Order: sequence, then C-alpha cells, then structure tokens
Amino acid sequence: MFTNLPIIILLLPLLAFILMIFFGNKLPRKGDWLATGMMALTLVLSVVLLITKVGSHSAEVFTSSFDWVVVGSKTIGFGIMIDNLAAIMLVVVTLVSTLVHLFSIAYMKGDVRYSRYYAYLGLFSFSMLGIVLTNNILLMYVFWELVGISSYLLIGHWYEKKSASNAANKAFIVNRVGDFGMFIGIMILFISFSSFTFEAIFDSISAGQLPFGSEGWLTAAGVLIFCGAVGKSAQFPLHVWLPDAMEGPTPVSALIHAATMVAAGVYLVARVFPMLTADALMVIAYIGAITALIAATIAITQFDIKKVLAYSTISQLGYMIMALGVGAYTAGFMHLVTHAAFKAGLFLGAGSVIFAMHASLHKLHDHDTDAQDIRNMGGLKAKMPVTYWTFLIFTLAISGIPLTSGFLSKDEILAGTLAFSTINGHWLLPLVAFTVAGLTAFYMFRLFIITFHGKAANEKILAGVMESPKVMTIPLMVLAALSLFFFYSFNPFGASSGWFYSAVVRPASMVPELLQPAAYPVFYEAVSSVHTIAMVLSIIIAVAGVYLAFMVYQQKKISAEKLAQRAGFLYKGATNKWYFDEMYNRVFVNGSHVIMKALRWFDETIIDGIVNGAATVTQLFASISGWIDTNIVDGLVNGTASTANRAGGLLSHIQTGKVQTYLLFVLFSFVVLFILFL
Amino acid sequence: MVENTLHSISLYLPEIVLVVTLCVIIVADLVLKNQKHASAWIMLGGLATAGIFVMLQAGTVESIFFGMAAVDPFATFFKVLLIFTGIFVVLFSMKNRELEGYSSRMGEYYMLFSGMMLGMLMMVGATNLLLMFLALEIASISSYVLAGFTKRSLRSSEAAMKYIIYGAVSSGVMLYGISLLIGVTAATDINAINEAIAAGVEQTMMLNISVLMILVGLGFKIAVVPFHFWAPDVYEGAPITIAALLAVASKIAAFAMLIRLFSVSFIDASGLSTTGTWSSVEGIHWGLLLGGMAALAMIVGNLAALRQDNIKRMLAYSSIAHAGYILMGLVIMSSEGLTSIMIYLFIYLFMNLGAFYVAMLFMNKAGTESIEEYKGLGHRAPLAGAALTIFLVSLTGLPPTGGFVAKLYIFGAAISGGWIWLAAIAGITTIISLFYYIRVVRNMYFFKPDEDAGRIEFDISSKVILFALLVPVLLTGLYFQPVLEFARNSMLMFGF
Amino acid sequence: MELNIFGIGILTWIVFIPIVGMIIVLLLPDKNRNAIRWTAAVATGIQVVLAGIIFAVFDRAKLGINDAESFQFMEKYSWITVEAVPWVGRIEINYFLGIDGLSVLMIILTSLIAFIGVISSWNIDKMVKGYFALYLLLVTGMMGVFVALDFFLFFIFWEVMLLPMYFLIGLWGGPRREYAAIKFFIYTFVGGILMLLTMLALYFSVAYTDPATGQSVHTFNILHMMNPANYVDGGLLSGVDTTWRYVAWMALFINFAIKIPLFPFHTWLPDAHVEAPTPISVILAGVLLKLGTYGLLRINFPIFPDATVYFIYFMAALGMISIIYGAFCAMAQDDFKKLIAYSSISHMGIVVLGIAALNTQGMVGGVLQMFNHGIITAVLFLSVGVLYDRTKKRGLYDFGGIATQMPKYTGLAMIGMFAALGLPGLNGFVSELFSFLGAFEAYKWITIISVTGIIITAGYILWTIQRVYLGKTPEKLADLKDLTPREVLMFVPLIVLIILLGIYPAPAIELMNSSLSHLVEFINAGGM
Amino acid sequence: MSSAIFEPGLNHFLVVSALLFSLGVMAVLSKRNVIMVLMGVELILNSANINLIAFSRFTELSLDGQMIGLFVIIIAAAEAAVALAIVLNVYNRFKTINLDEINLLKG
Amino acid sequence: MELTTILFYLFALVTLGSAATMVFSKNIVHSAFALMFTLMGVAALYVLLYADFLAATQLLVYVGGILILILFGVMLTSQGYTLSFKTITVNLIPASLISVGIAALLIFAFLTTDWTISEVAERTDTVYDLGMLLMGDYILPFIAVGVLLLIAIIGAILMSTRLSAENEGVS
Repeated sequence: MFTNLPIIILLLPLLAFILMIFFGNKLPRKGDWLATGMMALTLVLSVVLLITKVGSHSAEVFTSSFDWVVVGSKTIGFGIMIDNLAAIMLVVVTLVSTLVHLFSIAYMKGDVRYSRYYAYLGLFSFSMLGIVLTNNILLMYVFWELVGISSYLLIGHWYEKKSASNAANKAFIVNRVGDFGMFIGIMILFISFSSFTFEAIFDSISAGQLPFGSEGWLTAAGVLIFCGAVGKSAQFPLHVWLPDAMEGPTPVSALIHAATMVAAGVYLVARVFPMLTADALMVIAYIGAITALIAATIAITQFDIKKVLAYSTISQLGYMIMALGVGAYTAGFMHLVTHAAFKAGLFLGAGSVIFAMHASLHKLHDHDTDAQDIRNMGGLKAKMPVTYWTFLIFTLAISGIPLTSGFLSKDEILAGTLAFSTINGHWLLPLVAFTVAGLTAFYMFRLFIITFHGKAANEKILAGVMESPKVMTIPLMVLAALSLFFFYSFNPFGASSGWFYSAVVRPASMVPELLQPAAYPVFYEAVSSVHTIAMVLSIIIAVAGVYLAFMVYQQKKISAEKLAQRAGFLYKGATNKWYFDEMYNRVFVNGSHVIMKALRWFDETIIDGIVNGAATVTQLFASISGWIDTNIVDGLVNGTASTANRAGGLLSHIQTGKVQTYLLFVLFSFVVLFILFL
Repeated sequence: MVENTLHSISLYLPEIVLVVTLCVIIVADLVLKNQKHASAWIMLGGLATAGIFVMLQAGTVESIFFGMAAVDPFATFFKVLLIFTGIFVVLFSMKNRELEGYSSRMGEYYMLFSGMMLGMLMMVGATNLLLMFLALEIASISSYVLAGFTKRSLRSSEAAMKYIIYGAVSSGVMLYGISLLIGVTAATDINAINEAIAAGVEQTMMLNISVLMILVGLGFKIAVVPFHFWAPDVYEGAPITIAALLAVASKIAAFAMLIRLFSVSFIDASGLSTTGTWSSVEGIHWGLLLGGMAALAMIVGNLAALRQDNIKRMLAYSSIAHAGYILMGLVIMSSEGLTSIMIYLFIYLFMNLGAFYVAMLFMNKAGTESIEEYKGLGHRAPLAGAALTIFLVSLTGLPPTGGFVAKLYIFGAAISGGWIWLAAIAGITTIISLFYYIRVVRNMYFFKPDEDAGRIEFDISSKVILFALLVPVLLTGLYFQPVLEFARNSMLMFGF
Repeated sequence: MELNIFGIGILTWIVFIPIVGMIIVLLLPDKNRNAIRWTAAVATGIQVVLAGIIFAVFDRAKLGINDAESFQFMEKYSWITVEAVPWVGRIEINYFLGIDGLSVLMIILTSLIAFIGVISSWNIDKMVKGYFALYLLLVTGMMGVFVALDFFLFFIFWEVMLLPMYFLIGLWGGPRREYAAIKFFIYTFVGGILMLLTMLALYFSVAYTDPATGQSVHTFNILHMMNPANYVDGGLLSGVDTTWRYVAWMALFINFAIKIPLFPFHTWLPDAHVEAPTPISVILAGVLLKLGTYGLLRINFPIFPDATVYFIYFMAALGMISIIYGAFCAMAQDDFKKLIAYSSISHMGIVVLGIAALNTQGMVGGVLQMFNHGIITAVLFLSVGVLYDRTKKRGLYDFGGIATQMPKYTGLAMIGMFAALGLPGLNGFVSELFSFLGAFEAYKWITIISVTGIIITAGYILWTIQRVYLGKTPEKLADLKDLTPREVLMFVPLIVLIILLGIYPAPAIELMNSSLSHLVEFINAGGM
Repeated sequence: MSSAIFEPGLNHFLVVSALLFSLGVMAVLSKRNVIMVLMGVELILNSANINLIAFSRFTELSLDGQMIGLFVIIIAAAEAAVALAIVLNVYNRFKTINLDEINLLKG
Repeated sequence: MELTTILFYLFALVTLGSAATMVFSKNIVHSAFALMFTLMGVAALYVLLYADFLAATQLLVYVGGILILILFGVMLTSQGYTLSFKTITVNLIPASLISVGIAALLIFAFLTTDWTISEVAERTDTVYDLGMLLMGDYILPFIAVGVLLLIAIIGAILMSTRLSAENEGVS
C-alpha cells in the first residue's frame, strides 16, 4: 500500500509527460483529456492514500528504498517516505494540478503548443510529487531542480515574447543561486554522515555527530539548505524572480507559482526541521518576516492583477517560513495547505478575468490595452458572477476573516509568533506579522474592489466581458469550497482541535540540547495562553484593513493618491519593488558582464598573447640579435662602413654570403675556445 | 710483409672495387659515348659489389695495412650506410633534370662520385692520422668539384668556390692540429696515440689545442656550429643530388671518423666503467666542448631554418641542427650514446634523402625550390606530397616514424648520461623545428593549386625509389629492433 | 580475462579496425564517395559492437591500476627486446594492452563518439577519401592511448593523433583553420616533448628483475614504473619526493593539462573548436580532451604518488580556476562554437577538481564526468553543426526562434544543453555531484567557489538557449528544415545515454568503482 | 748559456711555424682576391709541414713526420690545382675573383 | 755562433719576411714572387732539419708546380676589364686581431710546453728510408694519394674546360 501506491502516484504524471511529448499532437483534442484524466486518477489515488494514512491515526513513517549506486564503499539509496506531511502534501499537489489541468482546457485552447503545455504540466507534477515523496535530500535536490526546469519551461511557454524568456531565465538562475547553497549544505551533510536520507542524517545528528565536528557547521548546513527554500519559495533576497514569472500562462502561475512549487521551500524546511539549530531557525524566522513585510508593501502599489497576487504569494510564503522559524510548525504547514487552495483559486480567478478581458479585447481588436491591468477593469461583478463570488471567498480567506481556512492558519501563526516573542523577546516578529496581516487585508480588497466593483474603466470592454466556461468555473468553485474552515477543523476559531493538528505534529529536534531553541519546552503553553489575544487582534486588524480598503477604493473617502503622497519615498520605493531588480542588475548582471568581458579580454589578449608572444619574443630576440649583427658584428667586420642599410634578418645576418666572414667567425670561435682551454 | 699487404688487400676489397669502378667509368666514358646512363649503371654495379664485399666483412675485426686502417663492425656499419646513400644518390642523379644539360660530362660526374665514395669509405676505416687526413681530402676534393658540377650555373660555381676555400682553410687548420698531436704523442696511429696519452703526457695544453684544431676540420665536415657557415650556401648552390650527398654521406663519414678518433684516442682506457660510460683523458674536456657545440648547432640550425625559403637551404640548416642532435650522442661518452648515434644516422639517411628526393622531384616537375611556391603541390602530387610530409614529420621526430625512434634514443642517451640541460635544449629546439617543417606541409596542403596547374605524375621508377625511402622511415618507427641490434653489435669493436 | 577473436585479442581488434578501414578507404577510388563513407561507418560500427562486448563481459570486481594480473583482455607481446649487455641490462618495449575500470568507459565513449562522428561527417564533400582516412587514423590513435599499458606504445598512439588532427582542422576547417591547426599542433607538440623527456627519464630509472632469468630489465611498462621497488639506485627519478620527481610530474602534468585543457594552457581549444569541422569538434571535445585527464590518472597519479600529493592542492586550484574562468569566458562569447569550447574548459575543470580530491567519490565523479562531458559536448557540437550546415553561421546573434522552426532539433539540443548545465535527471548532474562531493571532502573553500560555476553555467546556457532557440523567428531563418533521419540517428544514442545515465548511473559507476577505489588507496598509501 | 737560447731548437722552428701560420691566416682573412687566399692556405699548409718535420727531427717521431710532410705536399698540390680550376670557372661566370663580390648565396 | 744557427735565422728571416711581403704587398704578382721565396725558405729550413728529400720535393712541387699554377691563375684572372694586379684588403682589423691572437697564443703555448726532446743523429740516407716506408707501412696512403691525384686531375679538367658547343647553349 505505502510502497506501490506512492510509486504509481509518482509515475503516472511522468507517463503522462512521456505520452504527451511523443504522441500529444497525434491524439484527438491534442490529448488534453489524457493528461487531465491521468492527473485526476492520481488525485483519486492520493486521496485514498491520505485517507488511509491519516485515518490510521499513527505517526508511523513508511519508507522503502533501493540502492541507486555504489561509490567506493558508500551506498547511495533512493527511496520514498510516506508520513502524514507527505500524504497531505500529495493531495494538495494533485488536487491543484488536476484543477489546473481542467481549467487550462479552456484557458489554453488554441495555443500553438497545447500538447507541449500539458506535457510540461505532467513533468512538473511528477517532479513536485517527487519532492513530496522522497526520503532523501539528494533526490529531493534532483526533483527540486526538475521542478525548476519545468517551471522554466512553463514560464517560457510563450517564448516568442522576449519578456517571457527573460523571466524564465531569471527564475531559473535566481533559483540556482539558492540551490547553490542547498547543494553545499547537502555536501556538508553527506561528507559528515555518509548518507543522504533524512532518517540517517537525523539519526547521526541525534547520536551526537556534528559536521566537521563543529556546531557552527551544523547551523551552516541548516542555513545553506534553507537557501534552497529561499530560492524556490521566493524569500528575501531571492524573491525577485517570482513576480516576473507571471509571464507564464495564468494556470501555471496558479499551480506552480502560487500553490505548489513555491511552497516546496516550506516543505523542505519542514522536512529538515529536526536538524535545524536555534540559530538557523532564527535566521529562517527573520528571513520569513522580512519577506512577508517587503512583499506586502510592494503588493499595495501594483496594478497588474497577477503581480499583486505574486507579491501576496511571496508575502504569505514569508509567513509560512516565519512560522516554521519560530517553531509554529503545524501552523506554518497548515498555512501552506490552506494557502494552496485559496491562492490557486485567486490565480485561477484572475485567469478567468484575464481570459474574459482578452476575449473582449480580442473582439474589439484592441491589442494595446493590457488585459491584466486592474485599472482597465472594474465593474466585472455583474458580468462574471461565479468568478466574483468565488474570488470574494478567496479574498476573505487570504485576509484572514473568520470562517475561512485562511483565518484558521493565519491565526495560529500569529499566535505562534506572539508566543515566541513572549518567551524570548523577539517582538519584531509579531509586530511584522500583525502589520502584514493588516496590509494583506488592505491590498487584497484593493484588488478585489478595483477589479469587480466600481465603475468600468472602459464600458466597451466591459460590454464584451462574459463569464468563463464551465471547465474554468468548476475548479473555482471547488477551490472556494476548500477555502472554508470546515475542511480543516470543525471549530471555526481554532484549528488546534482539528484533524490537521493531530495529523501533523512538530517533530522532535535532533540537534544537541544546547543548540535547540530555548523556547521549545514552553512553546505550546505560551501559544495557548496568547491564542485568544492573537485571535482578537488578528480579526481587528484584518477588518481594519478591509475597512480601509473600502474607504479608499469603494467609498473613495480617502484619496489613494494623497495617501501615496503622504507615504512619499516609502510609496516610491514600494512601487519600484524596493529597487531589488535594479540593484541585482547593477551588481550581479552587470558585474558578471564586466567580469566576463574582462576575462575574455584577458584570455584573448594575455593568455593567448603569451602563446603568440612566444613567436613575438622570438622575433624580438631575432631583431635584437639582428641589431647586434648589423651594428656590432658587421661594424667590426667592415671597420668603419656604415651598416644601417642592412636591416632585418635573424641569424641569416651572419650568413652574409662572404666566405671570408665565415672564416672570420670560425677562426674567431677558434681563438675564443683556445683562450677558454688555456 | 708482402703477405700482410696481400691479406690487407683482401680486406680492402670494397675500396678497391670503387677504384676499379672509377677506372671503368673512365674507360666507358671514352667507349660508350652515347649511352645516357651507362656510367650510372656502372657506378651502381660498383656500389652494389662494394656493398656485397662490405657485408662479407661483417664480424671481422682486423687491423690492416700495418695499422693504417681497420676492418671492424663499426666500420662495416658506416660503410653500409654510405653505400646505401651512394646507391640512392646515383638513382637520384639518374632522375635529376638539373644534370641533364651536362650529359656529356656525366662520366666525370660519376668518376668524382666514386672518388668521393672511396674517400668516405676510407675515412670510416682509417686508424692512422695520415690516412684519415688523406681520406678526408679525397672525399673533400671530389665534393668540391661536384658541388660546382653544374658549372654554367652561377650559384653552383660560387658554391664550389666557397666550399673549396672554406674546406682548404679548415683542413689546413686541422692539419696543423694533427701535426701538433703527432708532435706531442710521437705517434700517428690512433691506438698508439691513446697509449702515449695514457702513459702520461704532460703537455695537456698542447693536446687541447690540437683537439681544438682537429675539431675545426671535422666540424667543417659535419657542419656543426660554429663551423657550419658553408653548408647553407653550398647546399643551395650545389646540384640537389650533391647537396643530398653532402648532407647525408659526408656527415656519416665524418661522424664515423670523429667517433673513432675521439673515442679511441682521447678516452681513458682504464676509466671504462661497468655502466658503459667512459671518461675522457684527464685534462681534455672534449665532452663539454662537443656538448656546447651540439647545443649551439641545435639552436642556430633550427632558428636559422625558420627564415629560409629555399628548400635546400632549409634542409641545410635542418641538417646542421641534426648534426647537433647527433653530436649529443657522442658527448655522453657511453656506448649508449654511440649506439644512439648509429641509429640516428641510419634513420637520418632515409628521411633526409627522402626529403631531398621529393624536393628534387618537385624541382623537376614544378621547377621550384622555393617553399613559398610549394603551395598546392600536395594536391597536385598526392603521393609525393604525402611522402614529403612523412619525411618532414620524421625529421621533426614524431611517431610513428623513424625520426621519432632516432630522437628517442638520442634523448634517452642524454638523459641517462645525466646531460639534462642538453636534453632540454634538444627538446626545446625540436619544438622550434616543428615550425619550419610544418610550414612546408602547410604550403603543400593548405592552399588550392592554381586552376590551370594540372596533376603532377611520376613514372614508376620514381615511385619505386620513393617507396624504397619511405618504407624504412615508417618501418623503423614501429619496429626498430634490427637496427638497434645492428648498431649495438657494431659497437663491439671498441671492446665494450 | 582474455577474449580472442580469430586468435587476436579484442583490444587489438578494437584499436586496429579503423586502420583496416583506412587501408580500404585508401584503396577505394576517389569517386566512390559512398563506399568510402560506408567503410568508415562499418569500421567504427564494428568498434561500437566490440565496445559493447567489452562492456558486457568486463569483470567489474577486478582492480587493475598497478596490478598486472587484474587487467582485463590483456595482450602482451614482446615488441622490441635487446638482449642483455653488461652495463645496461635488457631493454624491453612491449606491445602491452589491457584495460581496467579506468579505461573501459573511455573505450566505450571513444567508439561511440567515433561512430557518431562518421555519421555526422556524411555531408563532407571535400576530399572525402583523405578525410576519412585521416579520421580513421585518428580514431586508432585515441583508442590506442586508452588501452596501452606500455609507455612507449602510449606515446606513439598519443602522437599519432597529432598529424591527422592537424590536417583535419587545417584542411576541412573554417576560415582561420590554418592558425587553429598550427596552434593545436604546436601546443600538443610541446606537451609531447615534455612527455617524451619524462618518459625517457622514467625508463632509465626503472628496471625490474625478470623473474625467469634474473636479469635486470629496463622497461617502458607503466605498471612496473608504479612499483617503487623497480627503481634503480641512483636513477634520476628514484626515491621519494625528490626535486626531479617533482619536475617530472610537472612536465607530465603540463602535457596533460594542455590536452585537458586546463587554465592557462587552454587557448588552443577555442580556436581549434571554432575552426574544426563539426565531426572533428565532436571528436576533439568528446574524446581528445579526456586523454588529458586519463593520462593524469593512468600515469601521473600512480607513478608519482608522492609528487601528486605534493602538488594536489595546486591542481585542485587550477581545476577551480578553469571552472570559473571557463564559465565566464563562455558567457562572453558571441560565437556558438567558442561558447561550447569554453564550456568544455569549465567542465573539464570539474573533472580535474574531482580527481584532485584523491578520494573515491571524487575520482568516480571525475571519470564519470569525463564520459558524460564527452557525450554532452558531442551533442552540443552536433547541434551547432546542424545549424551551421543549414545557415553557414555560428554567431549566437545570427539565430533566434529556432524552436518554432525546428522543434525536434530544439528538443534534442535542449536536452544536451540542460545536461551541460547539470540538470538532475541528466547525466551531467551525477558526475558533477560526485566530483564536487569528493572535492568538498578534501577542499572546502575551493569547492565552494567552484560550485558557483554552476550558477554561471546556468547563466550562459540559458542565455544561449534564449538567443538561439527562443524568441521570434527572423525572416531569414523562416525556411529552416528540421532534422533529417540521419541527423536524428546521430543524436539519439547520445540523448538516450544522457537520460539513462542521468537516472541510473550505476552501470557506468560499477565499471570503475573498484579500480578507482584501488587507485585512491594506492596513491594515499604513497604508491606502496 | 745565452747561446743555448739562440741555438735553433724545436721551439725555434715551432715559433717560425706559428708565425707562418698566422701570416697565412692573415692572408686568408684579409685578401679580396681568391688567389691570394689560396696562397694563404699554402702558407698554412707549409707551417704545418714545418711542425711535422721539426718533430721528426727533435722527437721520437723519426721519419713518420717527414713521410706525412711528403704526403701533405702532394695533397697541397692536388688541392691547389682543383682550387685554381674552380677559381677559373668562377672567373668565367662572374668576371671577377673578388670574394666579397661573389655572394649570390646568402641569408 | 755556429753556422747552423746563423743559417736558421737567415732562412727564418727569409721565410717570414717574404711571407709578410706576400701578405702585405699590394701587387699580386709581387705577392706571388714573395711566396716563391717563402717556399724556398721553408725548403731551406727542411734542410736544416735533415729532411733533404723533402726539401727537394718542396722545391720541385711547390716552386716548380704550385707556384707556376698560381701565377697562371693570376694571369688568367687578371685580364679583361679588371686589368689590375692590385689586391685590396678587407676585414683588416678583425683579421689582424685574429692572426696576431693566434700567433701569440700559439707561441705562448709552444714556449710554455715542456717538449720531450730526443734528438736524432744526422741522417744521411733519408731517401732510402722514405722509399722503404712508402713501400711498406705507407703503401696504402701511397696508393691512395695516387687516386687523389687522379681525382684532382679529373676535377681540374672538368672545372677548367669549356663545355662542348652544342651543350653550351642549353642553359
């Protein structure tokens, strides 16, 4: 059950990928039914697996592996591992994937590379499931990169656009930077513990082994592995790729850049959680906080519907990371799950809007208006009821309004950070967390209101807008349902009593006692003691944010422009995404350009020059000896005669053609040798 | 005394055959006026007969004519090489267009040729300073005239004149050196000289001076720096067949003489060690002297060759450089070194003659000696082009050609003898040599021939000669054991 | 283990089959081009089959390296023997072939790449006969180096490659072919001279005692050179950690570094690659470069373990510089071929770093990287070749939007690109992983700096993909045709290997694991 | 005593020979005319002969020295004959026998 | 002073003096005649060294043969437009440096060398002894030198005669 089923789940999307890449174009309807069907089958199997696993109410971990390769005396095995975490994640991935497959049937209709698109979706699903299922950090790295490449391929799906291929490159390269750290972390672990499996690594650590015998290296290993998560989950300072990744088709954004792949970083941190030291966790928590704050501020200022969602994704991922950092493990992971549902919903909803806008613009033969700019929308509520209502649910969920799933998870996170700060005084974390909660509610409703309410920016466009077809709205409805509280906990105000909390428990830390966070022993008590305060605070702040958005954008009581002016450089900074792109361009892109140009010059001029220089130097010697010949030797020979006209020539200069000169040399050498011999 | 003389004559048959050949050619020249190649065939017959007699002497170790000359495997080895060279050069001469304008004089050509062969054969066997000098002069005087054989050509005349002046002065100096050596040791036989020196000669300065002066003469013959100046001019001016003869046969004979003279006269017979190295007579530093000359020859020869456009001139400088490599084997003062010299010369014979031969074919057909004008010849004459490439590659010393084996042994001997710096110079100059050898190859292949320039065809006999040169070059590159053993056995005459 | 076919050992067959082919090619009339091509294809095809047989029956457990008994398919015939003379001892050169875990992969690689090279040479029209004759000679040289266990033989095969390569670049190459050819020639020749001198020094320092006769025998046998007991007293290279041994190591190292090519001996490579015709670039990058690292492993390491340990840090540092430097230079190129050439420098740097780790992971990674890089660059050069055949252009900015025009081709080429970038699931990743793992154990910081190379690599590869394959198709490229079946045929085996070895490298690794483990032990024990 | 120094001994002859040799060298090196150069060569050969015969008189060499001297004279004659023939030929071609004007071959 | 001593100095003076005249004379004919006196002086020195046969040979071969040859050479090559017997000196400085150097070095070497002198008694019948040697120990060089002369004659003829008319035009 736990050996074969996961493997089938893993391999089905791969099979879909292979079939689609080779035969996609030859199948009827270009094979979309095949891909979607196989994905749906995977979903069913995953659900079966989840129910069996969680239903068994045991924390048991199933692993099975085989020997991949033997190097020297070390055996490297690959295998799968099923625990509750993985089982839940499986369903999340397959569910969103299936819905996205379904959604795409309409959204991508008529695309030139339709079957290729489905193939890549299959490849992505396979890789993502690989990340979820693996028992082994190396294999995780493998799939990690594979999701990277499928993300690359999908972002660059419309590669004719320069911006799309740029975004694809950026995504991959920025991720590589993170992976670089992760790779080094993996190397540290393998060199120290001779194994890649989580189990073996944790066992070694708990047995008191430290990498290179140093606690610092253990922290370093943790932080380096976390670098992978920083890249993939778009955490500060590597968050810059995600907004650009919106160049991909919107369903892709929903699947990869909102629900699953970007959450893989969180999953990774959750996976390696037992080996993280207190210092590493602190780093993680602060990185998460910074990310959450930065992204939220930027989100306020954006007008591209997908960009707003992208920054909100970054911000929410920051939340999750922060939660893990402070030790609110379950809350962080739960937020991952809930966020997957409502953020995928938001993106698909946005996709639905964009699809409609496109259709309308297409009818108007308008190719200049940006279909994704919310300033071109407005008043869509009437035209697209299903999209509107589902979108509202998603917005409420992300804003953390009670009765939604988002409230449940976010509330726990806030409680966790607050509890954390009460124990060791890192008050910055809850401060950021609550600020971001308010900001989230504000900018999400800003988006929602501008898009759906109010006056249409252009009546003509609005007139052409129609509700999306069923294949698109059904996924929205499913996701909307999943964004409500009861799927996670029957108590709408506390998740801790739900099945989720019992299924996912924070694993025990394996690091030496001294390195464990001081907060752990008393953490849960602290959480329960601050829980109510946190909940109240969070509701107040969320509602305040929503209210403010209403004031500004619905009622127009407060002028958005004035607010922006008041904020001054803060606004300017946020609009320009805090200049991260510019800075990276200056430093890294230009820097590497300078280096590469310099090295190229160096290579072609110096290194090659030295080689060619061997000839030059020979020539130099030649001319020097030629000069000596002409001016000294010949001068000697000819007494007084000027020899300036005898230019050029090497040793051939001695070869004057005059036999007496030759004899002179011979006898001269003879005399010299003679003297030497005396 | 008479018996001794008669016995000696029976061991001197190869040389006598050559004298007879000379005489027969004189007669034939008078009788057979209209036979184009009559003299050549007689010469070939003579050389072949001489060769047979040389072979028959294999293994004999005897001193003949009252110690004047020796018949031993060492001499046999070199005589074989010389006769090979002679035969090839006769064949070249029959093919050479250059000589065709002088058909009425071909009799004289072959007379002098056999005279030169005789001189060289005598050089190889001579063990007496007088006979050495005499043999050297016989070879030299014939070659002076041969270098100027194409006398209508200004260049050829000039070459002959330069050659004889240079040669006369050099042999004069050498003679002076010989006179001093004889004076110091009161002996003319090289073994007696060695005995005298071994018995203790106090006048080491005099000995050194005489060695130096003798080296001037032999250095001239070998064309080694700083006594090489004549070589490029003479090779360029002389008919190509004679240039080939000078570059190969002359050098072989002179090396044989040099080796015999030095390694018999100036080594400390009591200092022979079991490791096969010897030491020179106390006070005479000829090892270092020759080492310096070898290094200079390698450097100067290879560097100067870089600038040459005339292929004969280029080959002249290359032969100077090769003289340097060969000399390295002597410097080491071990039987290893001598063996390697012999192997080198054996292979050098084929590859250098080959290069000269193809140059001659190209001159016959394309009428040029200029490397610049070799452009596209590789396409026009694929076989000859490929052959020249192989010869040049072999001269560079790349496997799987004989040249590689030759270099391998010389370098190996140098390293085993501890002359690392010399080996290093040899290595570096080998790299330099690549530039000018490969330039020829490049010109032949990397340029398209002119549209109207047709394919160059050669007759069967030309091809046969070409293959006769090519096969040993390639064969020795892969399987050189027979040569090695031949050379090694030929060393036995020195008793070590 | 022995395997004879018609009484002749399989290694002799695999080495000399191309020579047979060459002779047939030379005998065929000029006009009959297809017969010439087919002869070459058959000759190299037989090699592939033989390599397959070797792969199948190769005993994975035998050690090789310094132990004559455990070499496989050994053939040893006396070639040149000069009987004992009192002061030198016997002289011996053997025709001595054999393979162990170190060479077996290289043989497979060589035969495969040679075969694919022939297929991609199909459209060479100029002087077909000469081309294939030289090509087959080159193949023999390469194959010979990988199987020779006698230094003399090794050297001969090594140098035999020079001239064909010179002509193949110089006659069939691009506009600056002459410069490139001579540069290649001279570089390699310099190395060859260094190797020759070292070889001779070794020869005179090594003499083993023939158990049968009790004679002392000077030999070129590489295995005997590895045994410290065989060094004669007072030989130039006798002893441990002597200056001369360091000098000898250095001389050999420079020779091999030129072939690899390692910074700063690399500048021949970009020129040679750019000017060489596609199949020759494939051979050059696919096999020839491996000769350098193979030489290090076969000769430098086991013969001079002391000097190896002494210089190893230096070597690792050079590997690191090559990785970073090559990657940056690759990024700076506008010429597709030059870019790949520099990427080769970078990737071969990984090999050097891996083997410099002197532990099993590193070695395995390094050797596997040799194999993988051979396959990957072959694909890359074939990709350039396909475009060059159609457009006669190589500039990166001359292309764009190829993906739309030639989807099949783009798919295959991109797999090669991704493999070069070290994408997991493709073979490049596996070998890089082990190389770095090994290196990290030995040198933390050097490895960390080297790993940044993978970021730069990703940068230039993706940038290249973007410039060449993505974007809108310009007008001038609108009528490009996708791959012909022949072209697909030359890609497919390589792509299949890229993916197979990426997923399951064990068949390749198990071939060499025991040999390389033994080599590591051997070196770390100081060659005892 | 003083007369012993002036008594012509081996050294006296050798000194004469050395001077003759250097005069020959001087002629060879400094004369433009080929025939003068050849005369210089004759001086060198004669100086060597003086050596040989002096050694034959004053050392154990006995008659061998004279013998070699005899051969040298013959060789010198042969060489001179050939040399002059070559010079005549050169004169016919170049219409000059000044050595520094005959240098087609160089470089 | 003994007669031989006086004679030695006289002959040495004649030899060296006329040699110097030969070298430094501006007129080639003068040089040739100076050479004659040198050669005769050398012959006289031979007599002092008890080498009467050689002295005779020297006179016959050198003075009677080589010198005449040289004079012919002078005459044949000094005609035509370069009707001048003047000889011009080149390389004067280096040449004199080298010759002086050689002379100095040689003399220094000779004088510092400790020769082992074993003076022989005055010989009367060197001709007979030489003859015996020629037919005995020196038989091979004797024959060889004959061949040498043959070759020289062939060479000299080849070099000095014109090619036949029909071939002359070929070049």
